[in-house]
Amino acid sequence: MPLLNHIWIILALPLAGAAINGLLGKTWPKSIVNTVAVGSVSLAFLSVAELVREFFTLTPDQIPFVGNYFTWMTAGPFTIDFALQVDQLTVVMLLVVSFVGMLIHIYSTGYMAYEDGYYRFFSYLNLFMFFMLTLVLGANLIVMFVGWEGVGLCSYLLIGFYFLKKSAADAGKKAFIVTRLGDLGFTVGILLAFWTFSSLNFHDMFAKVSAMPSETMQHSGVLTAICVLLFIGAIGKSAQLPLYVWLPDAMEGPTPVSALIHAATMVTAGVYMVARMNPLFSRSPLAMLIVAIVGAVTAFYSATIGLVQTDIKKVLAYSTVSQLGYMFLGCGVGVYAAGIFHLMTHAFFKGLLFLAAGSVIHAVGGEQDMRKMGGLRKQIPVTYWTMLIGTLAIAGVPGFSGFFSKDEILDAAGSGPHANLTLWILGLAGAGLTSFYMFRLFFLTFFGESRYDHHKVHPHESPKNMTVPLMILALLSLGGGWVAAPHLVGGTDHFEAFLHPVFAAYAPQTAGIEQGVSLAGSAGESGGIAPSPALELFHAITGPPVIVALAGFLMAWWFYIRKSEVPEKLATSLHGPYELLLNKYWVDELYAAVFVRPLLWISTNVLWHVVDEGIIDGIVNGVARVARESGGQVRELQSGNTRSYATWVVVGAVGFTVLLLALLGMAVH
Amino acid sequence: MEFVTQHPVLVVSLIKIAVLLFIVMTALAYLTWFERKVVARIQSRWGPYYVGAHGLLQPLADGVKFLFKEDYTPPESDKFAYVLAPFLALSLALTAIALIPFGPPNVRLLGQSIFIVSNLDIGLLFLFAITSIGVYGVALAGWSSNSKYPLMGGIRSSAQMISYEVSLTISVVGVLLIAGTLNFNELIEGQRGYYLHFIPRWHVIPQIVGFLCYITAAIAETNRIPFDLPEAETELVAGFHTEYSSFKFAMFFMAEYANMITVSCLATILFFGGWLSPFPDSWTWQLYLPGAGLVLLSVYTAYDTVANLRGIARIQFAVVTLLALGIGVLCLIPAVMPVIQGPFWFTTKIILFLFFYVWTRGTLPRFRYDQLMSFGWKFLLPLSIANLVVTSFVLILPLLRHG
Amino acid sequence: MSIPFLLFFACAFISVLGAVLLIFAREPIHSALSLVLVMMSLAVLYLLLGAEFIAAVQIIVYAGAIMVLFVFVIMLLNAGFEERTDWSKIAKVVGLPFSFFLLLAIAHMLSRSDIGTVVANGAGAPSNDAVSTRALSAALFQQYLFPFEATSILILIAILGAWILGRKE
Amino acid sequence: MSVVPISYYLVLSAVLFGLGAVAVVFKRNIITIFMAIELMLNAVNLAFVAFARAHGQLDGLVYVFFVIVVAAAEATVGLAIVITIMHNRQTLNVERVNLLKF
Repeated sequence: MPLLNHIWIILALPLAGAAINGLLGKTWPKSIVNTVAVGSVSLAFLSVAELVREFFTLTPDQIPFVGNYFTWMTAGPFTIDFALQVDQLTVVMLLVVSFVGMLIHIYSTGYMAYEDGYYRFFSYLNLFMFFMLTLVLGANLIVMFVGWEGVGLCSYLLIGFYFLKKSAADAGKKAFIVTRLGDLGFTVGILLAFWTFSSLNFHDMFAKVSAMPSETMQHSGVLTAICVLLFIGAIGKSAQLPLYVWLPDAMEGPTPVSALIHAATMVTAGVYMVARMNPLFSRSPLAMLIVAIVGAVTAFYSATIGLVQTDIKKVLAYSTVSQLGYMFLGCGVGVYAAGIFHLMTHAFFKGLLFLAAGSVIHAVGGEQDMRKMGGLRKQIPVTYWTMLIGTLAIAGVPGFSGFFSKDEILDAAGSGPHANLTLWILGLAGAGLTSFYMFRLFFLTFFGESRYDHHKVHPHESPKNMTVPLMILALLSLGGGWVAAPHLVGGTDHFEAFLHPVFAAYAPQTAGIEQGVSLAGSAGESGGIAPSPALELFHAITGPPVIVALAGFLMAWWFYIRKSEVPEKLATSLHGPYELLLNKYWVDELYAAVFVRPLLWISTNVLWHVVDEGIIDGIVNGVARVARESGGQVRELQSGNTRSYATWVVVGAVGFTVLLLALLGMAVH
Repeated sequence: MEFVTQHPVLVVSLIKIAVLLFIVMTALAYLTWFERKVVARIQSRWGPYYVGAHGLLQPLADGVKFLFKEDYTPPESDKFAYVLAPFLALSLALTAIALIPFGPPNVRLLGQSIFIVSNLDIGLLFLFAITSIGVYGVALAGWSSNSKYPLMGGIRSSAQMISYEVSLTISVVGVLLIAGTLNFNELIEGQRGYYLHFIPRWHVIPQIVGFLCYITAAIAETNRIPFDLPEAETELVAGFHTEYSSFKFAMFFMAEYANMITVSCLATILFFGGWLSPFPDSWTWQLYLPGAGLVLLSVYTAYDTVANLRGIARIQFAVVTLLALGIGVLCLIPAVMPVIQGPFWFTTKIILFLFFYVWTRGTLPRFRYDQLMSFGWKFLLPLSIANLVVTSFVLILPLLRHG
Repeated sequence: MSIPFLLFFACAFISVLGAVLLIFAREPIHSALSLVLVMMSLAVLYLLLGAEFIAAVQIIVYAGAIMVLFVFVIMLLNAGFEERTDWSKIAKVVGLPFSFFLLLAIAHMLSRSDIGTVVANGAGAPSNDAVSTRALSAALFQQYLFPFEATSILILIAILGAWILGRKE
Repeated sequence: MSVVPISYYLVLSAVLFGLGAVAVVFKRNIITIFMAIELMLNAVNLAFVAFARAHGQLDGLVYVFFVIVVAAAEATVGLAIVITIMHNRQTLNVERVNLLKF
């Protein structure tokens, strides 16, 4: 199996593309830059495909397949190899990342066509691909961490791509710093993990942890601590409460970036990490609960904010946050597979939505405010239809990919082994809100009378290289979920079955049993009461999620198509809540007041004026001053008066003579 | 008195020194007479004539004159150095003479060799030492007078002395290499013997170049014409002793002549076999030479007395005649004859050298200062060094041949 | 009191006197003369110690050449009275006591060093005959040949240095 | 004829050396200071000769010889320097030749 023995090639390709474009691309015409960038990513995708093909030829005992390339660092017992591993989870992630990445590269060639720093953009983008793949392929926490930080870097670079715009630069910094807070927890988690398992290879860690006797482990605080710390990293990276604030601002970046990094791939790294670390998490109920709570609350919370946003990308950003919340909720309630499943579908439809939004923005000449759009469905049909599919998918309309994944998560939250009513309700409400604000966005954008300036803006359909990816993603959003379809009729969920080894391998016995029960559960109970598949299907498509989604759709239709003056009324009547939402609960202001300003004050008045100027400079200058003063004193000896020198010589002679006398005296006596 | 018995050496030495001093002083006095007479002859003049017969009492008169002149010390002068300088000059000059052996050491009286005051192992070195000190006299005199010309003279003379002392010393080293000793007696004994049974083995023959260098350097060393820049009348009035008068001046004068005698003695000892006779011992008649010479002298003076002289001069010269005759007869006593040989030949050679000195003075013009210096450094010194090198090479040739 | 003792004390007195004069004389010439005095007496002491050659060299080189050079330079520069500036505080305060202490310390050390005592007791008293110049020359030209040549080169260099310094720019 | 103890010579040399040091410290005239240094050298020479005498060895005398030679060389250069100083600064007072400082 040629490629499995050379997994690194997958990493090398985008890296090479980044290097070539970054170093040489400045003077090249766009065509060559395109060839390099898109070509490298496409090759990466192809090799991923080949890899997957080879992967399926592996026997189960060969999985996970680890390629160990060289010993990276060694310090006493601490050795880190640059090792890459492939298992089912990796495969899924690889496919998603490389494929969506490729599509978005292609899309970018059109979207960025008239931007400066074209080569720079693609160099960054390729670099991001490299790091993201590293993150996914890493066989130990350190390699993973490298990818983790690398994508952070690229996200910073790409958010601040228009660095001449202050808001963009600030957004970039904000993203970097906020993420860094999470990474702090992540780092500490890694150290703690090493301290605990004396190894950072997933293999060894999982082996050790599963070797632990379960009863001690149930209450092992260390394990919980590790999980919580790692999860903090995930919170930062995946923009969960309370560290989500950077993601909306990240929309300052070019839309393809938002699609790729802040919707499809990077922000899902946290989810991937939690899923990857499932053996640890599943052994720490507390951590699981925390993950679930954070996920659910975030899902609902950011959905509420999304209700009133007017910037099309902001809306999508908040919806991303809430969707990520769903993923964590899934992981938190123990159905990692569902989480990953939603991750995949979300990658499809959210990528689609972002790209479509980008297409819309492109059409209306860079305008992002939905209140200045409307009635665009005639002008940009392709975008219209694809966005419709995306909206339906995210809203969870049966048959669309979003429906299957979200349904599984809510199902597990409601009736799973770690079921929790509150979380379920939150999730459900979030789902309703999601469909509401998504349709609000949809209606505001494409229906009603056009509110943009007809003299300036002449909406036009995007070029092929933008629309084609839209269509492909639309197809995926449409059919991406059907792998899980049989589950609805009591069959097996192929996706979950595919991923099952990853999560079952090290699953705690008890949990494993429960999970098995739950897996068979749905079928079992259904078999108990009403064994007819049709009834199952009916139950599924008329389940609470679908209901609330429908409600959201109707409300949106009522507000924005039927009586489009209602929202203003509501805004005035419910002024307080409206303001609250419009200003995103004043969280940014809160953080500014609680963290940023005090930090600034301390930095300025303590660290700068006292520590730096007072102590550090003081020490340095003090040393210099001491040297100068003493020198000034000592140099007086250099009086230039020969007689003084002679005197010194005499003094020295006396000293030696006395010394000699003393020695003589000693010698004599 | 018992001190004397305790230290016979000391006593005898003191006596010898006293005698030597007397003789030398007289010699100095009459050296001036001699010089003036000879120069006068060269310049076809009479020279001193009226004070005593043939001016024989002229030195005495001069001495008296010097003694009774006012001894004037310039008020601005540095008293100490001003007084010290002439004493230094004279005493050093006389001290040098004390090292000279006037005769063979084996001639003894009371167990003490009579012709030799001090017989040092390194007599020659000491002679040089003392002559080298001699510079101070001149330099101090010139400086202490606190006046232009003397200062110039002093500087000139010290520079000149330093310069020529070098070549003087080096020119002698050749002889030392041959003789392999620094002791005067051994030096002289080393020259005993004859080439071809009649040519004396004097060092002058192999060291002719060294001799020429030596004699030139010696003349310069003693500030004699043609190297008498320090007291060049036409340039510096009287050089370093311009401000001196009366007896101090006389002391400088005597010091100069004493130095002349010293270098002549040195030349005699080093190059002309000291008190050795130029004739082979087989020629026994040479024993009669001293007495015979004096007798002949007395005959001449007798004739002169009777023929030319009148009045007081005639009486004086008669006395001279008697003295010469008496000493001559004394020298003819067989017991005395061998004893007198050494001093006789030594004195003869010295007189010849002194004549040479006077001769040059009478005939040669004075150098210019820069000529003097360049001659000393650029010609004389290289020449003497070359002489030294050649000599030493010749001396080690046999060693080289025999490995 | 035998003659050597008399001679020694005479010369010692003269030399110390000369040294003191060197210090107190204000005319450089006087200092020079007093130094010559010291050298002379030292030469005599060398004779007493039986080092005739060294004594001669002392007089010829030191008194006859070096000091003459000094005097010559003094005359050339017409160096008058030494001006008694007193700008070096340390020299005034520390110099004198320390110098004298040095004097005493060295004297003490040398006198109490075993060599001095040994000879004073007459034990191992040195032979009285003078060191033959021949032996000295042998030592100089065989054992110490290289240092000898080195010194000759040193002198050559010194001459060159003097020439460089003294020539007119 | 009794021998003068070597220690006498040594003490004398020490005294002369000390006086030389005093002179070096207390004279202002460069030439005089030079002479004081020569004086110290002489004192050392005396000690050398005395030791040579005491040990009945020649080395001390050879050292003295070398010391004298080196002193000659030193005097040559030193006096040339003195002359240069005089030409350039018209003074022989070391305390006036004090530009090389601080």
